[in-house]
Amino acid sequence: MPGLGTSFGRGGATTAQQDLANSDAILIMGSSMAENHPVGFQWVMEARNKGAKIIHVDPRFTRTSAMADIWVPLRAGSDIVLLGALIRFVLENKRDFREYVLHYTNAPVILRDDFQDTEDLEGVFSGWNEAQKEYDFETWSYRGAPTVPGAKVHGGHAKDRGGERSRECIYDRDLTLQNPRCVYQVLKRHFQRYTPELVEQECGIPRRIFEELAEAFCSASGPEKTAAICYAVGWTQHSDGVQIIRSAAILQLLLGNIGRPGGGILALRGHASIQGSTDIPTLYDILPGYLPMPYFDGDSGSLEGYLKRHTTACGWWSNFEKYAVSLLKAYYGDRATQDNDFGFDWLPRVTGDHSHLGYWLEMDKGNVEGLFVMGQNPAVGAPNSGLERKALAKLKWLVVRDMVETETASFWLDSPEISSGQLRTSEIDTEVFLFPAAGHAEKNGSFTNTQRLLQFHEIAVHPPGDARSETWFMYHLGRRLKEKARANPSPRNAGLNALTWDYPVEGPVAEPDAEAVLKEINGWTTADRKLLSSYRDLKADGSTASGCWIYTGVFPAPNENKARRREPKGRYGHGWGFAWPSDRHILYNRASARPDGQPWSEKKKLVWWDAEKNEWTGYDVPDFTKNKPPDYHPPADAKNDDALAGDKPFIMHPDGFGWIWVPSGLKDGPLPTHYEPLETPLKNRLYPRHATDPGANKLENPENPYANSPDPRFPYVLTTYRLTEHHTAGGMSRYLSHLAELQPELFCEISPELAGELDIHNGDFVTIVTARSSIDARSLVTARVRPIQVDGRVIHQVGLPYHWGYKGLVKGDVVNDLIAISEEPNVRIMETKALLCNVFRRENGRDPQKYSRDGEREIPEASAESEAA
Amino acid sequence: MNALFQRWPVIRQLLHGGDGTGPEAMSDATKSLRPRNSGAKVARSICPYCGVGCGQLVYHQDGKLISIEGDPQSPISRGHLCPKGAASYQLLTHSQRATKVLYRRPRAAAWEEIDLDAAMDMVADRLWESRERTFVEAKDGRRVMNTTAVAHLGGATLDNEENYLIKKLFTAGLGMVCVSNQARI
Amino acid sequence: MSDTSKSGERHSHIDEAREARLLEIRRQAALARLASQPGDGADGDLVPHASPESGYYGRPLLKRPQWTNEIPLYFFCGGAAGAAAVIASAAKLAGTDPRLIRDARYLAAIGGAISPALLISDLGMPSRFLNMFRVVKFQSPMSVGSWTLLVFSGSAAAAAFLSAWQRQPRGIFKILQNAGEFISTIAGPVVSTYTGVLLGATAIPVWNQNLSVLPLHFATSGMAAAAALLELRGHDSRALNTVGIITALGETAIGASIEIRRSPVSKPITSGRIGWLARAAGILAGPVPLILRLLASGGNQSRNIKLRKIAAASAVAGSLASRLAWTRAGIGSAQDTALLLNASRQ
Amino acid sequence: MSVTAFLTDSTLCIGCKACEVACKEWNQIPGDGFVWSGLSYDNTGGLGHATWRHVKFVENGATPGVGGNSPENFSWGFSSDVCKHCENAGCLEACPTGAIVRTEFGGVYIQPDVCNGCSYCVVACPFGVVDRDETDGRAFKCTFCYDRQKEGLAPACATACPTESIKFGKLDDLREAAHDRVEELTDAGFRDVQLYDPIDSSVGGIHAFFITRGDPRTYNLPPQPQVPTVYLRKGWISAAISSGLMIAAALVAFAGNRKS
Repeated sequence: MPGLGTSFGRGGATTAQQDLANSDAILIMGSSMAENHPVGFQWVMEARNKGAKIIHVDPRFTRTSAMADIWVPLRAGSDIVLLGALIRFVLENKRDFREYVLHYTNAPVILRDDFQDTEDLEGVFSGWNEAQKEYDFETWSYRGAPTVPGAKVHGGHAKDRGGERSRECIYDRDLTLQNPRCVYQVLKRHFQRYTPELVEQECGIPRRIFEELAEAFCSASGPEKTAAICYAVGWTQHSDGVQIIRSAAILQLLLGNIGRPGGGILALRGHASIQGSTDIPTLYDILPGYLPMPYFDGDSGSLEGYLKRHTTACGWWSNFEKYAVSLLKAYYGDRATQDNDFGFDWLPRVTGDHSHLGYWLEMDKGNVEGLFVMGQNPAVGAPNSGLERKALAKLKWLVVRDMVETETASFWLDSPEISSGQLRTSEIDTEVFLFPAAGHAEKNGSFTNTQRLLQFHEIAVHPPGDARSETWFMYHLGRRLKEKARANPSPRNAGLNALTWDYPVEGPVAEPDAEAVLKEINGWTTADRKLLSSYRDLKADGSTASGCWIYTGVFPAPNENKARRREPKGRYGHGWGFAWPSDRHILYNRASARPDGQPWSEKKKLVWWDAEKNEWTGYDVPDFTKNKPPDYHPPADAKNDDALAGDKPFIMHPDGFGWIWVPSGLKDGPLPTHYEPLETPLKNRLYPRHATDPGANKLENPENPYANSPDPRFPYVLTTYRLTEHHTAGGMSRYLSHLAELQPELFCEISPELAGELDIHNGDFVTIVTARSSIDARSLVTARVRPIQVDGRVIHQVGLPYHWGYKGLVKGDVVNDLIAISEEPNVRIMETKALLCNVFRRENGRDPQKYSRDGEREIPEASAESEAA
Repeated sequence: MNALFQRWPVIRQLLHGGDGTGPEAMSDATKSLRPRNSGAKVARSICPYCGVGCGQLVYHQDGKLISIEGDPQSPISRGHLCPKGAASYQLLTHSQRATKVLYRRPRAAAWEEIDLDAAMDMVADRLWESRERTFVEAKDGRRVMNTTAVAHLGGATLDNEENYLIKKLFTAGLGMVCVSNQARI
Repeated sequence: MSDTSKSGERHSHIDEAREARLLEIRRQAALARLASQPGDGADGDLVPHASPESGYYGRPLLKRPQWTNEIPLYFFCGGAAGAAAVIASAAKLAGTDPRLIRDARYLAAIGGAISPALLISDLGMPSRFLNMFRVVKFQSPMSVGSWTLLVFSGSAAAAAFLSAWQRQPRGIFKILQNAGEFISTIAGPVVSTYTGVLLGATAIPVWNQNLSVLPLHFATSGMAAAAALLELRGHDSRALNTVGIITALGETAIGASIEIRRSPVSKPITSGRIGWLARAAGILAGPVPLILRLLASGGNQSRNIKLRKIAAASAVAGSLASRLAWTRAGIGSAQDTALLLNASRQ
Repeated sequence: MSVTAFLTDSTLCIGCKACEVACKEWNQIPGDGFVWSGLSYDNTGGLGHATWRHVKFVENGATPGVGGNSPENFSWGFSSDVCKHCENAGCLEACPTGAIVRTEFGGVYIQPDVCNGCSYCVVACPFGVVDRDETDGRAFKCTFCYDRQKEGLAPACATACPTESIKFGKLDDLREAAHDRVEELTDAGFRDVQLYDPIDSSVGGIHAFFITRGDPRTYNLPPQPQVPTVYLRKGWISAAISSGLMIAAALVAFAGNRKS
């Protein structure tokens, strides 16, 4: 979560869904919240009924727009232009929450003189290495902050992305904000060209509407008011997704909307435990609690180097060692000792891009032997899924665990590649296992929801037949492997032999006790297994173990599983589940009080300093050291949290500030910059020489080709999205009659104008073609999709929901076949929200003979038409 | 006999009046009608679909699911569910659910059912062999200790405990670094 | 909220040029037959419009009658049977040919026996036909009809059976026979006419608009059919011929009135295939037999008999066809959403 | 037992169809077929034997800067339809078997163990709600979750509705609430808001009323629904006269033709 992580310190939504009810304005952008999070949307409706302005920015008029006061259609992929212009609007019109900005953000901090902006270097910041395609970000540091040469940003999800080259706790500030090198001035200059005119030209948003939007949002911010921003994958699935979120973070910091009731940035997750699966990651680049994985290069040769590199001098991450060692103790138990660096050397090193997209291309080259797929369906849900399916055929063996026979499990039997003859069942050597999985009511366990809330779900009935939980599968697989390792104590098996795997099992199928696992995650003292109630109790000497330090406190006593609590109390329902960290629902809530500790306003009070009790108190658990007074000033030699003054709410950051400027930790710049999508119909009028995000990886190859920008063969902008009635790749919806009947067929939304040009009637079968592939869909011709007028041209946009596949009660072509495998620099996510396509009307209904993706025959004439438009 | 006679609504009409639209026309089944989940056991659960995290009440009796509805106590969902959440009962009970381990041999054109334990042994063997074959302990003198030839995908739909065991066994135990899921930003 | 409306005014003239252009393209699309016909679902251009005039994409507001052809057939049988009972008793009073009386009773009895069979076979759950007698509901024509039919079938059967069993029944049998004859004569007309109310007292416009005509129509065509069937059975009686003439006159009048009082509501019975079926039925039941019977008053007996037989056949066909037409008309009528939404306005 | 009702407030409906699904899940209704209609996002078409709650989608042009919640423009309307549980219910009166009854909560309930599928209720409903399942044979419609109400539970649809656009409660309270809500919205500038509750028609008001934006007819809600019983009197009089005429005609015919 680098977008939120670098800006505020933690990679999680800063607020809670219920808190939206306290907002005076809500900007929903990069999300159709009413459609994809309907129950969460009830809080937006509540705010609306209280008079809050609801603003929805989306290329299409969706069910969310239908509930909004203002709908702002924009060209897909132009988000940073709009957000940058909002930032400029705030700065030019002095609408920023000055006292908040001065004390709680790094806006006054002075930057180095040798830093150069994208405005100076035509689209890149200083430090760009064209040959290596990466930044040396030394010049991004604060002035006077010593730096450690030679280190390297790895990007990714880790707490700091390997970025501590500078010591951000050392800085000079100019509280007048006049110094031309202070962040505030640099920011102002960086966005000077992001004018309403530019918005009109690039986003296609008329000036009046932009001004109304800006006015509505800014006038709902300040001491008496707060505004919130909600986003989802409509922002993240861009080649500059992290920077879009950064823009929102900057805007919210300038307006003083972070850490305050009704403010914040709410990242809306699409799965029950998306947040959980990054907190306790099944990701390659981090360990639980956002601790970075050891890297082959850099300083991960030894525990010492690893700790030295990631431990900050001040701020919360100065406790890094405690969390790292406690994790190793949780993993390797008694065999992890001071002498063997707590088994650090047993951990594998990251030697490259092992993300889904990265290793899948290796798989395509035949470099992967075996694959486990659990509760995911890449044959439908992953970009360029045609390539993904073909890569599956190169495996020696494949294990799929799901509640149904997914497209992934049966790629060898009835995938489009089989019917088209690109693959032959009789030639696919892959051994495939399909294990039936248990459903949520058939096992104990906890989900972490979109607002970092751990909620336990109890078993109601046993799963049918041989269906089992992943807990069961992993435990019993591990048992077998540990037996093999015991028989063969070679160095490579040392870690496996040391691995603690003694979970109690119960019942006829020997189901491991999920709560026992949660206790290990929570952590205990290694001596007497006493459960810990706070990560403050974690030690670096091996006397404590904790599987995920941010979750410590969820299971403080043998019979006290807080994720299982069901007694909500107070404004945020404390007593229902457990919000990490330490049951704090609104993060950085120290910022809801003035520097002197008193609320900004009675209306917006949340957490404040109680002078009598000498502690922070309020409606939420203070996200701050409880007894650190507001006027505390650290002595010169202070370390870690004590080095942060009493008015520094962003305690994870070494300087305690909210980061308008990110000195380290991002691979593509300290400030967001508008880059075009990897496929775009327009030139980048701001930075012609660096049109797209310099750090983005196109992974271009014959199997994963791109259109030119612009490309007469692919004149229209394609954007993909979800429907309320279905769930992602469909494994949990297309097999259910009650859901399948509600959206039984793949359709594509096009405007009446485009339909007119292409002579397409509502309901016609159309073929959508991209540089990768082509699919068929029914056309839904609707005025909810509008051509965008940018740069004096009309840009047509085409919308496609992506839920269908070749299994289930309702079938349809796989939309993700159209998407390119590409990687955003920081988190390696693909770009699904803005690419180029062409559309044709099927003459006689569905035609099995697809348009070839490079079929020159029909494509040019179609583009001729669109030029005429 | 008389009782039987009494149960004929026409007689009730004659005796007690009524135009045939009220209680006199109700059958015994109607009179004794009760909600399906009446008196059933209930488990506190959480919706498995999106990230909102709605509370669910899962009603069950004698090891059978009876119904699933929203948990009115939840401070997030206040008892409401969206269409997907509302379909949770069908999600768990629909006929297309996989309940047996299916195995496809190399080049085979069809699934075959196999025994769960046997399947577990087979998977353990495959995993072990692939790891043995492809494990790298060191590269130019520096520690590597990983295999990039066995990969994992998935997790955002799983429980925290499950993700923990996956990362612990696969990465910390076996040295698998290719571990990934849906989650990104 | 006030500022929203203010901003609304601001919107009203935002980039008019583009708005105008979009509207123009939509207008063009409309002209180019891509215009959305309400209810044409997935083959218009735009998603079709829902409007107060067309309703929700012109989707049916009412559910179409789900009756199968057994129902019109039952209307015919029941109607003829009921009328036959009347004819039988009238004939008995007039002391005419006992064979005619007996056949009329048989006709009533047979009709009274077939009718329930037809009704039951139309039920979604025939096994539950007895539930028809769970309650008595005077507000439900279907309930009243079921009970009446029960009474009629029973009495008609008794009357016919006894008249067949004993030439000159005595004692208890005599009483039973008279009772049966009397009851069936009273219930008969109800059976013939209530079906008009059954159709009329529904939400289907074309039916409830013709509420007062339907019972009369079903009465006349029932009489016509009964008389005609007896004639075809070989009874060449002046009385039956007179009935034929009277009913033919009636049917002609009714048919004419429907043709004259055309209205949007009666469209389903006056236009389209059903319209023609109804028209044909009217002609077969009215003018045709009327003319034939008048022609049959000439000298040549055998020719007259032949003509009257043809007239009879025509009347039967007409009676059957009109029942079919009326039930079918209900289907079209239920689909006419625009009419229901707007007609009911006035 | 107090009389209960639905208030479906379309101005709060987000068109998510949770009501449709929750209803089907609770009442264990089979699927309604997989047909894509092309009518906006509505693929279940309307109420029927297998759809007891149904969300209608009405599209209008969308204008930049104006969301569906603005008084100026109502761009995408959603309205969840359901059996109206009429005060004077056509189906209830028409049912010959007494399968349809008025419950103690004022709802109209089809007893599945009694209905014999005569389908007379189908043509008796002025809202086109009741529908006979041709495979099963019986007629079905919303039960108002009679089973749930018996234990004080709210109907499944109202329980699920994420935005509480479907309200369930005492008839009188809700009717009042409905009028207040319409007033509130009108004051807020939403001049096109209307309450659909044909209380002055022969139906005599309904137990499931609707707040819509724009003309309710757009959502197939008839302005003047008639309960068919209003036709009975006229009908029976005509039937009596016709019967008399039959007898008269017969007597005349035979009286004029005595012969032995």
